[in-house]
Amino acid sequence: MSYWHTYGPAGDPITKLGWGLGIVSIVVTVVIAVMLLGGLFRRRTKRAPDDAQLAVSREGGGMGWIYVGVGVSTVILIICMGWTLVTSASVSHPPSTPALTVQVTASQWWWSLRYTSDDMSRTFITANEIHIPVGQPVRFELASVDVIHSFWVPQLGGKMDVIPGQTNVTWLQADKPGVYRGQCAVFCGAEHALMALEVIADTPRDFRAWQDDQLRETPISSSATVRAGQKVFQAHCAACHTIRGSDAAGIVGPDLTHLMSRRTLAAGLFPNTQGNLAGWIAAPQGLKPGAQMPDHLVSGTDLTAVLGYLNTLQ
Amino acid sequence: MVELGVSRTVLPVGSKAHHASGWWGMLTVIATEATLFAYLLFSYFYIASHAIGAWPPYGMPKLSLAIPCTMLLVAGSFTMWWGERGIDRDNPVRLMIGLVVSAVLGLVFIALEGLEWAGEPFHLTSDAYSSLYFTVTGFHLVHVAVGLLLLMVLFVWTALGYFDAQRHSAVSIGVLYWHFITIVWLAVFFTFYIAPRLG
Amino acid sequence: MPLTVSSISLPAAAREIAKPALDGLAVPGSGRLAELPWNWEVWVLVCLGLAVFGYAYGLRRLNPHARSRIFGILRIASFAAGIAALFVALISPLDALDDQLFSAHMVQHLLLMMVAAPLLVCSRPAMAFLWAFPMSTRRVIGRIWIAGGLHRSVTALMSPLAVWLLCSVVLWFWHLPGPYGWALANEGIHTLEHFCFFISALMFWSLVIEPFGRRRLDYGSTLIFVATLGVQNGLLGALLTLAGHPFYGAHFNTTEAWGLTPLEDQQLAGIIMWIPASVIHLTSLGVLFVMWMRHAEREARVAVPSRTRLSSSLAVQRYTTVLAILVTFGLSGCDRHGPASYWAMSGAHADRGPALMQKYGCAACHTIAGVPNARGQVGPPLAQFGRRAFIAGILSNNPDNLVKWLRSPQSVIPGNAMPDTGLTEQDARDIAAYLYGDT
Amino acid sequence: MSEVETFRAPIIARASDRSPSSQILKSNWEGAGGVAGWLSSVDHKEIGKRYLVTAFLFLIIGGLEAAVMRAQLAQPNEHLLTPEQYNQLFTMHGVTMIFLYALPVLSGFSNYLWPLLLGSRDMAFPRLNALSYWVFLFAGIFLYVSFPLGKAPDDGWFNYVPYASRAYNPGPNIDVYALGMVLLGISTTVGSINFIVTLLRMRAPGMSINRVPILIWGTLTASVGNLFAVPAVSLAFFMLWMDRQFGTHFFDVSAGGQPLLWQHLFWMFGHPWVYAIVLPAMGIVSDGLPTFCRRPLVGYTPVALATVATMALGFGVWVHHMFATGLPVIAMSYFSAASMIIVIPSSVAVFSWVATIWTGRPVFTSAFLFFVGFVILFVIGGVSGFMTAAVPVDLQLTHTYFVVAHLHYVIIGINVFPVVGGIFYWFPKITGRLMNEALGKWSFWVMFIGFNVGFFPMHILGIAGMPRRIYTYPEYLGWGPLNLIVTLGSYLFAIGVLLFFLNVFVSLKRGKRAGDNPWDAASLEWSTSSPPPVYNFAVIPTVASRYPLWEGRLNQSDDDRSSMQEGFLLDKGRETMGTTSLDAEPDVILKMPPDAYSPLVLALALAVLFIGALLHSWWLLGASLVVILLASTSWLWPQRSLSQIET
Repeated sequence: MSYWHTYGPAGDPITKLGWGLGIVSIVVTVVIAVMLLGGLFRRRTKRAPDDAQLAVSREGGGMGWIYVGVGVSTVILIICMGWTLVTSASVSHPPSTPALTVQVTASQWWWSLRYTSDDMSRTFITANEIHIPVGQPVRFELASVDVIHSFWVPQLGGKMDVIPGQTNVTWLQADKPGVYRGQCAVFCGAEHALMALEVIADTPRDFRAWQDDQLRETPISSSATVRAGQKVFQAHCAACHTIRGSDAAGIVGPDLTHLMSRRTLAAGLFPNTQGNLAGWIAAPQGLKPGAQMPDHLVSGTDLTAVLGYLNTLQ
Repeated sequence: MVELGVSRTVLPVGSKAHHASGWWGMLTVIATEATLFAYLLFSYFYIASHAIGAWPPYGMPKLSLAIPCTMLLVAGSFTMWWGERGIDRDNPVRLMIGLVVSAVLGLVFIALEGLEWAGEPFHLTSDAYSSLYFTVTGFHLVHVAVGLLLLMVLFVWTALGYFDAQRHSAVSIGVLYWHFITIVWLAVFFTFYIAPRLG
Repeated sequence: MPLTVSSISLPAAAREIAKPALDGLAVPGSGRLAELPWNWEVWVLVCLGLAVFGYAYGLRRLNPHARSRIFGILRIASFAAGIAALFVALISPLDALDDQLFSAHMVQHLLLMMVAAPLLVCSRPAMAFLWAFPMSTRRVIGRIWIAGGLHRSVTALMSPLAVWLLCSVVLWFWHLPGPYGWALANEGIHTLEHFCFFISALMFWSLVIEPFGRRRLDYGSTLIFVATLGVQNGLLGALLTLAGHPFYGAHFNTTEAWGLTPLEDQQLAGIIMWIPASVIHLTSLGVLFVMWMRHAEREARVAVPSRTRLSSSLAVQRYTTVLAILVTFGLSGCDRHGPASYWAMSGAHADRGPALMQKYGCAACHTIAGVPNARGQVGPPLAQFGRRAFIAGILSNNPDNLVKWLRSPQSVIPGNAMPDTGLTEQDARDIAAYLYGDT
Repeated sequence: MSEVETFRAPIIARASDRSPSSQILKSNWEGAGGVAGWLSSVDHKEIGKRYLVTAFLFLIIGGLEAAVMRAQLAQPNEHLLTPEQYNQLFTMHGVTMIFLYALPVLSGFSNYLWPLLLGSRDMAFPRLNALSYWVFLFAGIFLYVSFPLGKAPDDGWFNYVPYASRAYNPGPNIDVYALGMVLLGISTTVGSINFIVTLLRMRAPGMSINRVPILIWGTLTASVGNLFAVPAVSLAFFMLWMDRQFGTHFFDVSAGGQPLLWQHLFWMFGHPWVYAIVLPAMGIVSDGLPTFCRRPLVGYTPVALATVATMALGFGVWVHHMFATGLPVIAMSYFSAASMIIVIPSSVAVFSWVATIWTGRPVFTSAFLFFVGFVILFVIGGVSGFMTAAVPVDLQLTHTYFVVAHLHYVIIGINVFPVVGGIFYWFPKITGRLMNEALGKWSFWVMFIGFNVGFFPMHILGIAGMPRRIYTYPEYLGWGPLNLIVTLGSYLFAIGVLLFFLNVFVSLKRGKRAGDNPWDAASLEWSTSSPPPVYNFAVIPTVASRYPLWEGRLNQSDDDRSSMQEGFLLDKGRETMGTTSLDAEPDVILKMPPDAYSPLVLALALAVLFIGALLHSWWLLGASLVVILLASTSWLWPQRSLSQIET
């Protein structure tokens, strides 16, 4: 999450400016501190005032400090202002027109992602894990279904609020493959702290492969245990979750079609391991109190069955 | 013995018209109240500027009651001004007439406004416009009601003989508030009834 | 960093609504500045030319001493700058651009109201114009000014409350989409719009800048006056900037040639109205504040002797408690507040006033009731002196200040036209008593 | 005597607190003793002290809340609190510190000091003053009764909709906040009105506008700011309450409302408010620092102008709290620039303080240390604010711990440090005893070091990406160690504050006797006894310069002499001098009201009104309205003793 360094043109100018302003700030503080200390110890009066020291020294003088100080501050201010405006302009538009648009819909407390394409057959939905191709700007259209959230991937760029009733637009670009963590930045309720997301920058070829993968519907498995698991899923989970290629088509929770391809669970809460997944299905309210997903109290066998089914969602 | 002298300046004792702290106090009250209405009207314009579809959503607000309302309040300000001039000239009866006439005009205003409310095809919870309409006019109505109370109290005080040409700061202060109510109405009237027609 | 949703093009519905307004105007421009025409409209040129001529001629007629004293190089320069701003606003291609871009229109208004108007007010044009006429005409003008009631109606119109209301109404009315559309559709109404803006701005700045050095509003009230109008301006700018869709149908078709959507154009206009205008308002607030402090400083310095005398009067009037109380009641029974009564107690002889004023030559410059042949026109008439708020525009009107001023005007306002006449303290008191007596 | 006098030539006397004449004054001004006297008192000194004590109590409560939160955050994945508890804690912490501590404590100073600084015997509206305090107290209690029930406000102090709307927050939590804020707004507004009219009317003769102390400028500016800002927030909270309880649609996007309208209204208020809670504190320093530097403040006029200009700018830059909400890009660049301009008035103030220290002969007292510490914290808080004013940088920094660090530097650095310094400075005036210097220096160093250790790392945490308002964080992000340091530092800071309170308690009983003017300060309050008599001044002083008690030591001409011992006596009942608003010439002899219960009754009725609204108990609401009407009519009834009538 640290943005000491950023990895793309949406963030880099900001980081430079941030460092610049930071250094200016530190220098200003140090200079004033030194002047202050100088003033303090220049003609220090050691004891508390007694009658001998009651003389008030003088009335006028010292205005030079204000003139010079304010003058210098103003010059620094104007330089910083100019730099800010230039940076502002440079990050307001991507260097080239983004080829890819991702519609991000935030809700309490996870992210739904819709990869759009002119070719409707290449449009698909996923959740919480954003894959983008390295070196290309990506446009994000942000919408909220409930309260205000904020979309923020610090290592790639500044944040943009997600506000119900309006679609805000932002863009990001990663110049280096890798995983960049993001998090909701505006307080949005009980689990605001646990509303993260990940941006994974792939090489264009990997990205293409990932896209193709996501477009695939899940095959209907022949294994009996898997089918049992699917049944349990259909009974308990399908009202909220979608698995393309099955009857599950709920839209309240994240799309789980390719659940097992994701690195994390429950909006970045923990790594996607069998244990975590099982624990999450069994008792989400203990892990993320207040989340929309209820404790189902599935039996051990049901749990294993569902896990078995979910494991096929590669 | 304390050393004493007498100032060569003779000063009025106690509050008196513009010397009264209450006068300044009322000015500051009016400042903050006017700001309140400014924010209300800002909210109206802000929501209007984001409205999808026609604005106002229920067609142009009807002027048939609003214009008489406006005239009533303006007339009320004039009668009050006339009444206040009466007490300047040591004529409490004229002041009392002014107070009564202004209060009656205010009452009719409230009645007409109520009539208009009753006749609207929408209610408080219909949509953002209706919420704004009832809230803004409601805020103003409350101010008129407070103004009426003020006029009544002033009437009683005048009847009790508390005021004369020299001491009537309470009257000046109350009248100031009454004028303020009129001016606020003009702004509300302009915003809700005139501005959409000029849109 | 965001692209905003607002930059997405405007809804078709809005275009549909705006249709009627688009008829007959709103021809999309070429989008190139160089192709915009200059507006050499004859009557505008004539007006500007007359103004320049009148100002220059008036200055020429004045003797050099008066010229440098009343006008000075700064004021003349500000006149030139003001005319230049008018020229840019009304004649340069900006005027043609304002039919196309709301933001350009806003720049034009800003130039008219916030640049040209204050500069021109600073330059004291009325005085210069008056001097452009020969003496006899000036007299006639003066007579009409006073006798025709013009003076009184202008004074009423220039009352701060009236100006405040006028400025507010003008501001909000002309920015409503309807009136704005009419202005763009009809050249006559457009001229009226600019006239309203310009005149209201001139009135506003006359109250703020006080071109004749006589404040109609004390500094505290001026601060409130500027701040409240500035806030209205800012709020309107904010609304334009933050609005969800464009308001002004006349610009729907014309902005694209300039690379802006109508909404972006409107946001730009709102921002121009909001920030640069607010900076001008804030700067004037700052300047007024500093002037206020200086004024208070000067005022206090002049007023000090009166207070020290107030306490040293104890030396003269030492009574026992009983006596003091007796005196108190005696006074409170018969006396009224006011400079005249104040003065009546201190042993000045108002009846000596007229003769003294003859003797010291006051009558040569002032018109003074009750003083024979005192019909001077150089200084202000001295009728009803007790009702004035200020002496010489800077001292608050009390007897001590008046005496101070009469005895030594040059120490109060160095370089002003009233000479030190060598009045003695007693004579000055007597004259002051006489002046206060005329109420 | 049936005749009420309308005009009088006031008596001028030479008198002090030891003169017999002051006995008459004392009997005029002293209220009844006991509980009755306590409840009905309208003495500004009494009210000021109550404000101070109440505000410090809220500071302690808010501090305890913070301490619990810091325990939760000290380590990753801590489970001390549930998310709901944490959310209520951080909300109440913010609400408490910002609304119930920061402004009221300054109101306390101003209430206590204004008449003393201005050379008057009370505020312009003493009863309104009492009302303002009682309403503040009841609003504070109103906001807090919800806390033990677990229904406290939980959407942060800026309470963004739609999370605050009923659909997402069905409990009474937000209603309590909404109504409590409207109630508190009444207190703030009447308080502000009182300050403004006091300034316009109640200055000692000769105290022209260019001679008032900077604290007066600060509080005046804050009051004017409040007058124009508070309606915005009261309205916003009222609309929210309507939305929640009556189904209106101001913020409901599905019926044409706008969630962003909330943010606009809130920050139109919120930004000026930030200045309202720092400008008077800056005024405290501008008045206190010169005393210990043994010279007048450098640049009085620029500092006064900077005070006013800061507030004026503050009204135009609210949008910089909303840079990430998708506003037009062009607009934000302008706002960025406009916000940065505040650097200029701030630097005027900073260089004025530095120059005052540099050209003076500093005396190192505890109060002085706090003032100097403040200057450096002011600079840090200022430059971090400057960084967040740059739009692109703000898009990273906003909503992170960087902002949390910034606002604590502002509120603790610019409010708490001057306030504590101010207590050290005026404690001898208020109580007649000096505070313990050694303990004072200890508490300064503990507070100063604790504060910087506790809050500086928050900047780094923010840059490390830690969002604000999160109740927990995973270990692998590496925020743990810094959070631990923050927690320890803030506890150290809390210990420093405790040392200060300890000092107050000890010094109340055992402090050295102070005398009238222990610091050899220059302003009017030091010319009367410590603690000041109930009537403040035996005679109304006459002022001839900015530093009436230093006259003769500065190079002035001889006739520039203020007069503290000789002046208007005004002893026929509760009287003080009303002066003209600009030049402070004597204008009218003001009759001040006697002690009264009506403020308390009115405040109680108002509180009941709001309780009725909260509980939807319309009869309670109606009954309290009737009481309010009766109480205000009796309040306003023209009284012969106030000489407002002539029969």
